[in-house]
Amino acid sequence: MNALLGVEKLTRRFGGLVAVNAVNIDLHQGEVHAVIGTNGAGKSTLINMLSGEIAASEGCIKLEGEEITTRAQSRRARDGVGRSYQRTTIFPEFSVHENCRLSAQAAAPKPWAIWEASRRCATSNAAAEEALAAAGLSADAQRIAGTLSHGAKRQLEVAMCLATRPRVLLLDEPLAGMGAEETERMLALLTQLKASHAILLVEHDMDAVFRIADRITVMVNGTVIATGDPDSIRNNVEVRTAYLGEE
Amino acid sequence: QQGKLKVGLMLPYSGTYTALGVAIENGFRLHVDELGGKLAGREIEYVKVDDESDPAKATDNVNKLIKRDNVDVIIGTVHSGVAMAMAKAAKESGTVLIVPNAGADAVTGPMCAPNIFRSSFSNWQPAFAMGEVAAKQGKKRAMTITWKYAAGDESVAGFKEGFEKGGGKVIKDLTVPFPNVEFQALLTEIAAAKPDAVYAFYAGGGAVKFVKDYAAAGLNKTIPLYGPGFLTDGTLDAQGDAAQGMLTTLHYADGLNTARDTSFRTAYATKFKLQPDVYAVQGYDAAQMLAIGMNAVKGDLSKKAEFAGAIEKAKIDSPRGPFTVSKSHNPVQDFYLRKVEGKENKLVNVAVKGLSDPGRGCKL
Amino acid sequence: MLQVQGINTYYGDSHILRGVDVELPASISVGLLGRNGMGKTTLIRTLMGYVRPASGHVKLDGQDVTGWAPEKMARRGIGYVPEGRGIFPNLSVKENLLMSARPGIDGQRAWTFERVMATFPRLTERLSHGGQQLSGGEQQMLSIGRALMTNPRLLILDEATEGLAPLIVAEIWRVIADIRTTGIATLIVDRDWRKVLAHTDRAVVMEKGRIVLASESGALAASPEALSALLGV
Amino acid sequence: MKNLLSNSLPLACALILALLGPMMSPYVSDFIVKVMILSIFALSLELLVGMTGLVSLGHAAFYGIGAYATVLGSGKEGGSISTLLPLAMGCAAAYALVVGALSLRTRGVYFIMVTLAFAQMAFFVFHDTKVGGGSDGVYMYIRPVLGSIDLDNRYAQFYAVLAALVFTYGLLALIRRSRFGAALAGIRVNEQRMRAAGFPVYGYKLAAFVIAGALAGLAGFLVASRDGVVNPELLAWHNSGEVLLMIILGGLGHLRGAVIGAVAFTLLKEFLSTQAFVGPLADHWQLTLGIAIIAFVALLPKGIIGIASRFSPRGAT
Amino acid sequence: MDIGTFLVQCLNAVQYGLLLFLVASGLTLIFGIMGVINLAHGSFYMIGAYMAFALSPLFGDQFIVMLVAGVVLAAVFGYLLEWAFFSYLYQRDHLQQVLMTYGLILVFEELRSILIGNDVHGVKVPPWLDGSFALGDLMSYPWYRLFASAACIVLAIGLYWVVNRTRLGMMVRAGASNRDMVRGLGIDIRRLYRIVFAAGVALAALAGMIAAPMSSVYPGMGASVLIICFVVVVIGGIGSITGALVASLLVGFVDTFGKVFFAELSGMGVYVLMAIVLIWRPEGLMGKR
Ligand SMILES: Nc1ncnc2c1ncn2[C@@H]1O[C@H](COP(=O)(O)OP(=O)(O)OP(=O)(O)O)[C@@H](O)[C@H]1O
Ligand SMILES: Nc1ncnc2c1ncn2[C@@H]1O[C@H](COP(=O)(O)OP(=O)(O)OP(=O)(O)O)[C@@H](O)[C@H]1O
Ligand SMILES: [Mg+2]
Ligand SMILES: [Mg+2]
Repeated sequence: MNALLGVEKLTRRFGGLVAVNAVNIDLHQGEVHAVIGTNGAGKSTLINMLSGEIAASEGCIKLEGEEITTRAQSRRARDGVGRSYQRTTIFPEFSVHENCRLSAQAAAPKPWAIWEASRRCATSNAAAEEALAAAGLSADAQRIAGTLSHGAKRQLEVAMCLATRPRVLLLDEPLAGMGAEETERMLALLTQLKASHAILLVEHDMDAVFRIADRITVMVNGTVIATGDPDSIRNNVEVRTAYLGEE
Repeated sequence: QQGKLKVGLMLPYSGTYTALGVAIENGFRLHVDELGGKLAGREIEYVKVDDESDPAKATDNVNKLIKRDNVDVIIGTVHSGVAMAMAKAAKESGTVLIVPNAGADAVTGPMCAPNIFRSSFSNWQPAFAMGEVAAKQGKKRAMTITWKYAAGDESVAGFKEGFEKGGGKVIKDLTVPFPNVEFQALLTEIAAAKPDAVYAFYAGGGAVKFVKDYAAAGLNKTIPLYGPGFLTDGTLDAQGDAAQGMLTTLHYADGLNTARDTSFRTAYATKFKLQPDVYAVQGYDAAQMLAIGMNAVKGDLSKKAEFAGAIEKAKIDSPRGPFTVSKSHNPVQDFYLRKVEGKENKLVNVAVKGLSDPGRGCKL
Repeated sequence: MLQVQGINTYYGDSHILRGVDVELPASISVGLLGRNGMGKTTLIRTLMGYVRPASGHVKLDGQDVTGWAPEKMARRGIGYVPEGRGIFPNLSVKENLLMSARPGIDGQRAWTFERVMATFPRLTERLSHGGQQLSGGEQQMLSIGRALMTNPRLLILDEATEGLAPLIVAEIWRVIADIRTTGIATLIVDRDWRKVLAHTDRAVVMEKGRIVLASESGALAASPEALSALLGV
Repeated sequence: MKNLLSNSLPLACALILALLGPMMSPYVSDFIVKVMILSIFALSLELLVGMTGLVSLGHAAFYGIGAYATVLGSGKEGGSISTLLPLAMGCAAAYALVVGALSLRTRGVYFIMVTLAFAQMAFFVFHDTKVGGGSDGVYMYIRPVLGSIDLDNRYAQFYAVLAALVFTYGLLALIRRSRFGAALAGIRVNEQRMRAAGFPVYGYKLAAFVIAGALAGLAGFLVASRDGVVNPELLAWHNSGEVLLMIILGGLGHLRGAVIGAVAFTLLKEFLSTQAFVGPLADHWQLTLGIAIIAFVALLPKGIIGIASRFSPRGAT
Repeated sequence: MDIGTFLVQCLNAVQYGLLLFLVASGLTLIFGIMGVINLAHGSFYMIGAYMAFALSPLFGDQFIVMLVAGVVLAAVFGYLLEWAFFSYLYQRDHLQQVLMTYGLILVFEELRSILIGNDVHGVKVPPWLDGSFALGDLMSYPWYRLFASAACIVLAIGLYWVVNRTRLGMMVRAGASNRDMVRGLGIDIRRLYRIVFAAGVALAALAGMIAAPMSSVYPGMGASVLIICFVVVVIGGIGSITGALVASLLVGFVDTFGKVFFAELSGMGVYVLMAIVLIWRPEGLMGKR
């Protein structure tokens, strides 16, 4: 099976610091690929490079075999690379529904058609509702996003990513801040989504990762120290000492 | 017969030129009061508008007077750009406009009109006089320095004309962006070029700073600084020692010692508890010109041609000395050479007698 | 030490806290549990003084401190690690820590810059980095370190382990345990209820702005029915 | 119902103005023309500040360029509206394109200052060189004409400006409710997320900037046609500042706020500096206007438009 | 231009740059660090200058004593001003500050006109600084200008130290990014800000007092320094004192040599500089983020 998103020797430096060091990763449809690693290992930086938020210092990113390393972030998003942020990045002044609708509208045709009302855009509304339902926020759709509780904002973060109908999902700690119930829902959602999406999951909740990841990559200080199926990672001595800690 | 005469005073009552606006108004009121508060039998009603010295708002402000208050006459203003907009509006509406200061050549040049007068000067005039004086003093090479704006350009051009006519040569024109007051760089240029004389055009705070900086740089000892009167008028108090001995030309001076001037000065000082200055004289003469025109038409301002004709023919008995107006309605007047002594611009002699602005571009 | 009595808090029109009573005795760890959006953070913000309750009282050492400004509360010995960290992005790591340093209410400086460094060695390598440039976890450490630098007698941790690697989380729980032994009271909100119950003396569960259960932590840990009913686990 | 009311209110105002037009004294109609032009100018800035979150302190440049283009383009024989209007808006838009393309790299206060810098450059071009008659400005010999519409006529002027205002307001209202406007609002609130969602943020901002520039050029065209003189002060930074003050005073984030702000600011100043209303205090209008503004800020956190929500039963938050 | 003149011009540039920094220093505190968009900065400068005018007859030769007295007065004034007009603005949209400070400008300007009048006034250079020293055969340089430069250097160092090296400075910067968090750490941000604001006002007034003997005092003098101060602070990078100093010097050079070489368009010089710097480095020369 061909990789939907492929990465070769991706590197990012911040001054002297090598935040991501020659990382190779392949994301396949039908698979949840978890990236775990110590704090500051470079996971978010990796997602930032994949989504185009920051430029790669070296290396190459391919979407369905086509090189997109220098493609603008917005363009990548329209090409199907969606992401969520580790730190909640919503539109606090807008309602929850509007948050998602706005995200969905990026893909709508003819953005300059100013005689069409934004509120009436049927496709975007549908996408927004679908995303909200998936993230379990339908009940809160009309609330102002800024007044949501922390956990609900995290849910919205994921919903906004889904609303853009991406093919590749880059999720940066989607479970952070969520309670037990919401965690369950999110895991169920990911399991359901993976059939049609390629998912990269950055997460520190190890129970969750080992439950749903099909493949795990472990990073430490910018470098990949191990890649493999959950079992092999769990038993990897290096990973245990560097990341999981002896329990 | 007719009702009150509505006089619109459009002058700066805020910002840098406030003091000038106040002096002009005082001068104007002084003469009106001397006439018993009436012109040609009509009582005066004043309407004041603060022009803020902002040309962008000039049309709106002058329209307040013309359209809202329906004034018969407008007196104003100090700032040339504002005066241009006023002249445009006055030309279109036909309202009588007397400019009591703004020196823009164009007001009595291309913008001239039968209903537009000036009681002050054109930028060209004092500058030209200074040019002649400098040439007569045997200076050969001069430099000019001014803010980069229309009034400065016009003044410098006038100086050049007078100076080069007398055989001198302006070797370089220096400019500072308006209203920047950092002059050191250009003073250094002057010191390096060593001209025989420097002609400077500044007013208000800029004039104070320039004259002080010029002295502080030690240049006043070696290179005489000339300028139109505005360089030292109303600023001597602030300039202090730095200005001592400077020569300037203007249509007014301290120590004229004519009966006309003395009585004006006493009256002004008693009434306003202030010493009059050239701006007060210009305001005063604006009132004189208006009175002459009004008397000629017996208070009926609709007789535009007669009104203008009377002023054109009149000899105006100004504290500065008598003057007439040219075809383009600018004063034809003596220019005095003055020297700073203490806190006064003392009369030295008459630099140019009966100097008339060429009124270039005026089709009257 | 700190008592909350009959607090009602509103955000605009929405009634968030509905008559909450909580007692936080000195040197005792209290765990605050509840699902998302039940009002845990609001309770903390109310007792810190960020939000003024519509009615009810907050008492510190018996004194009524309702409506006191947060800085006054902090100076009376309450350390706060907020949800979402609140790092100062324009200050370096070192400055973030130094600016908050103050002796405790007893005049002691048990927590010093060195001790924080020893606790979070990762920060040592990042001292001159701006707060903005840290990874999420690094920010979390910094936030805890910063609160400790104020030498509090009550430390409030609102989701302090969010985004931290398991190793660090373990470390933080160790630090919390440590703090507990030094007699600092703690109020802990965390999604890992097991850890919370293991590291606290008492537990309080909130639901829809009310305290629905308050008991010994051990007892609650031992009653799975209560847990699943209240927390959905 | 409420929606309908709020939508038809501006239209009703325009209609009333149109009906009253012929009955007004020259001064009143002149004053209203001035306020309407300022409203157009303010609305064009509202598109940037209120709708897109781009605070520009150089907006007067486009206004001034529009005005200069009108005067310089009309020549001695005068010109037609059909050429001068597109010329004015085009010149303003072209400069906005350049300025926007460069300055949109920066954000926040830096953006404020870069726009200021470009405006000052334009200012100095007109102030210090001869292209536009230098610091005293240039005047127009004959006002623009189109068929029987002669802007020299005060009624023609009045209705032309009213039409331009309605056009501007309508256009911006359309933009606001459209997807384009929603995107601008999103950019104002959270640019990062907009980019992540797939919006080419830079392009959107640039488009807004150019549209705002063109509309300011429209206001400039009108002011030049009305005054018949232009001078560099039209481009000066305090002019940019004043229009910014208007929209803040009126209340950011509402089209109505921009218009209300322009009206309120001009009226207030007119009122406080007119002897007939305030007597000798008129000499100190700066003082009274200053105090009034301070009072507004202290009492109306959301601008004048906020008064409505303040007195509505559950508005306060 | 020969080498001698060139060196003198460089001296002019540095000297002017330092003067600019002096005037902009207060703004660096209030705007750069506290983040308050303060259009009234020019008014504070003007108030200082007029204070020098009003106080100098009282203090006679005691110039330094006068400066100290003036600074204290200005600080008290700033403290009260913050309390009355700014304390409730921090939570609001930044643009509200624009409106408020604009109102203040109008009020100060008119009060000045009512209280002191509209004439241009000179302020005497203190006798022990009066006079010049020769510079080349024609030029001389006033001692007072050197004094002003020295004062500015001292100020720059002092300010840098306080803002970047002291806890006070850290707290202030922290407050600019997250007020609530600072409060939660036990710091009374309201008092702190009041003090810093007062310090900013005092600095502006100090600049005005030092500048007064050179520039004299006149209506509208505040407005003319306002923009250039913002330019300096922004080119330097908001919140950076070193940046502001470097920017001042840069502006000094551009202005000085602009006048000499591009007289026609020298007004644009600083703005071209600002545009280039910000397009090249969107966060200013030494700005973070
Ligand atoms: N803009 C930046 N400038 C300088 N250094 C940076 C920047 N962004 C991140 N870093 C550094 O790069 C390293 C990797 O950061 P990153 O955010 O990718 O970590 P992470 O793996 O996501 O960690 P966490 O699990 O804590 O979120 C960190 O050490 C961080 O300090
Ligand atoms: N500023 C606000 N305005 C209005 N409602 C708010 C505001 N902040 C929070 N709320 C609401 O108050 C309720 C309690 O929120 P709070 O943040 O206290 O929950 P929490 O228990 O801390 O949840 P979480 O575990 O997700 O952090 C939620 O329903 C939330 O939506
Ligand atoms: Mg991360
Ligand atoms: Mg919470």
